[in-house]
Amino acid sequence: MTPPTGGTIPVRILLFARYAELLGRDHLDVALAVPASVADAVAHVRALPGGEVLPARPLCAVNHAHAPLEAVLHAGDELALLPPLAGG
Amino acid sequence: MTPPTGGTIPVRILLFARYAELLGRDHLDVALAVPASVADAVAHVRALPGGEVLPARPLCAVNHAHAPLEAVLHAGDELALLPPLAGG
Amino acid sequence: MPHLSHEPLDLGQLVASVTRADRGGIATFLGLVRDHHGGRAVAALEYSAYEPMAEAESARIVAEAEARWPCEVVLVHRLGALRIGDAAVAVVAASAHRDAAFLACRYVIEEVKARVPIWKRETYADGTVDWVDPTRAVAPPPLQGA
Amino acid sequence: MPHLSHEPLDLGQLVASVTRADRGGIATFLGLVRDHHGGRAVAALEYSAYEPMAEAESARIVAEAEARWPCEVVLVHRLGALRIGDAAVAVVAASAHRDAAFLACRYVIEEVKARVPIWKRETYADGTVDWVDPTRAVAPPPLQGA
Repeated sequence: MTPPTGGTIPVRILLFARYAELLGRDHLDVALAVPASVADAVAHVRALPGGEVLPARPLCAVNHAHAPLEAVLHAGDELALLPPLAGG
Repeated sequence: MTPPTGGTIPVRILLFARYAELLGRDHLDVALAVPASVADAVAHVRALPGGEVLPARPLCAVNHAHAPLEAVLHAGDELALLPPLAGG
Repeated sequence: MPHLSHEPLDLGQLVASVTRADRGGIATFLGLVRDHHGGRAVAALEYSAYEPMAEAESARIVAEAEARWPCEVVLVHRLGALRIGDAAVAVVAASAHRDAAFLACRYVIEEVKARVPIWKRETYADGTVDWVDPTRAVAPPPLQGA
Repeated sequence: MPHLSHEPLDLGQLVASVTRADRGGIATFLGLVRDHHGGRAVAALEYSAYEPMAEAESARIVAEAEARWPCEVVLVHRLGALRIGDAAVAVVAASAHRDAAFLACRYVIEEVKARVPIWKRETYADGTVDWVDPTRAVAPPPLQGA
């Protein structure tokens, strides 16, 4: 894939439950260099102060649907990092 | 098995649902020559006027439990001839 | 609890009767009276039973399920005249484990249909009456507009 | 019908919502709040969700079940503070065929547990608080009287 030249995209990252507690926040708005994958966004969060407590491969969702770490992010996407599910 | 000499046992035979309707009665008290099996009792009922409408091998119960045609009957047993079940 | 009832079945009450703080899963099955059978419109129907055996056989089925899976089971079959949509049978299985609850619930309803001496007499919209026989092939419903 | 509720779940009402004269079987599953978890006595607990995704994922699961089996499914998960014994989730599957009802009901609860973003925060009798993580091995309960 040809790396794009210079652009970034805005992505909102949501944190829930234990992850929100660990990082002391429930969301952050980031600008990611394109092309940006879910894994890139996770790496961004883990590089923040305290972010290393997140697992390297958390369960993730993009725009309200489960997404693999390899999924490509687009401008305006809502990425959610989901702690282990406990419904039911 | 050595056939017994002469004795009979009293058995009550219950008829339900379609069988009761076909024979116009819901029970009959019979005396069966020993040894008597469930099959013997069924044959007895089928030999009555109108009894031939019963199947040769109906579902049967003795004393409130399912019983095979080969089961041996004892004095005072309650034998039920059960039309196809339709509960549930 | 008796396994036969001449009164309408109350699922909520049956569920409450097996709810306990250490039971995380409750599986239930309700068998309802349908408005058609073998392509004929059902107007009325009545369940009857060989009652002492139906009670005894139901108790045996429940005991079998409770021996096979860690659970408590409630089973009630309704008798008498029922209306379309009424619950004819209710099975409730409560367990610490949902797998046990589902398996026990399914086991009980299958065994009830195969073993409990209950009969159903249907009156059809055309005035005919028949004893339901699940062992007979059922005629397909008439084609719509044919 | 929304798939998330902050009010107590009413199984009877959910069952009534899918009862139709051509549906002979209704299978249900209730997940109840238990009083123990991992050997610890639970005093209070609260469910939270990523609500828009939980609604969307629940709707997808219901649609999958209804596409796979001829049935209508209702799924509701409760959120907020619950008490011991409260129903946390209710699944109701109605069908002309009990096999379809059972299979759809089971499918839905398994998929809910695996896919719907809901979390449970438990407060234990000793005052500690924890997020429930079903992927962690649970410590065995302490031996009685040991």
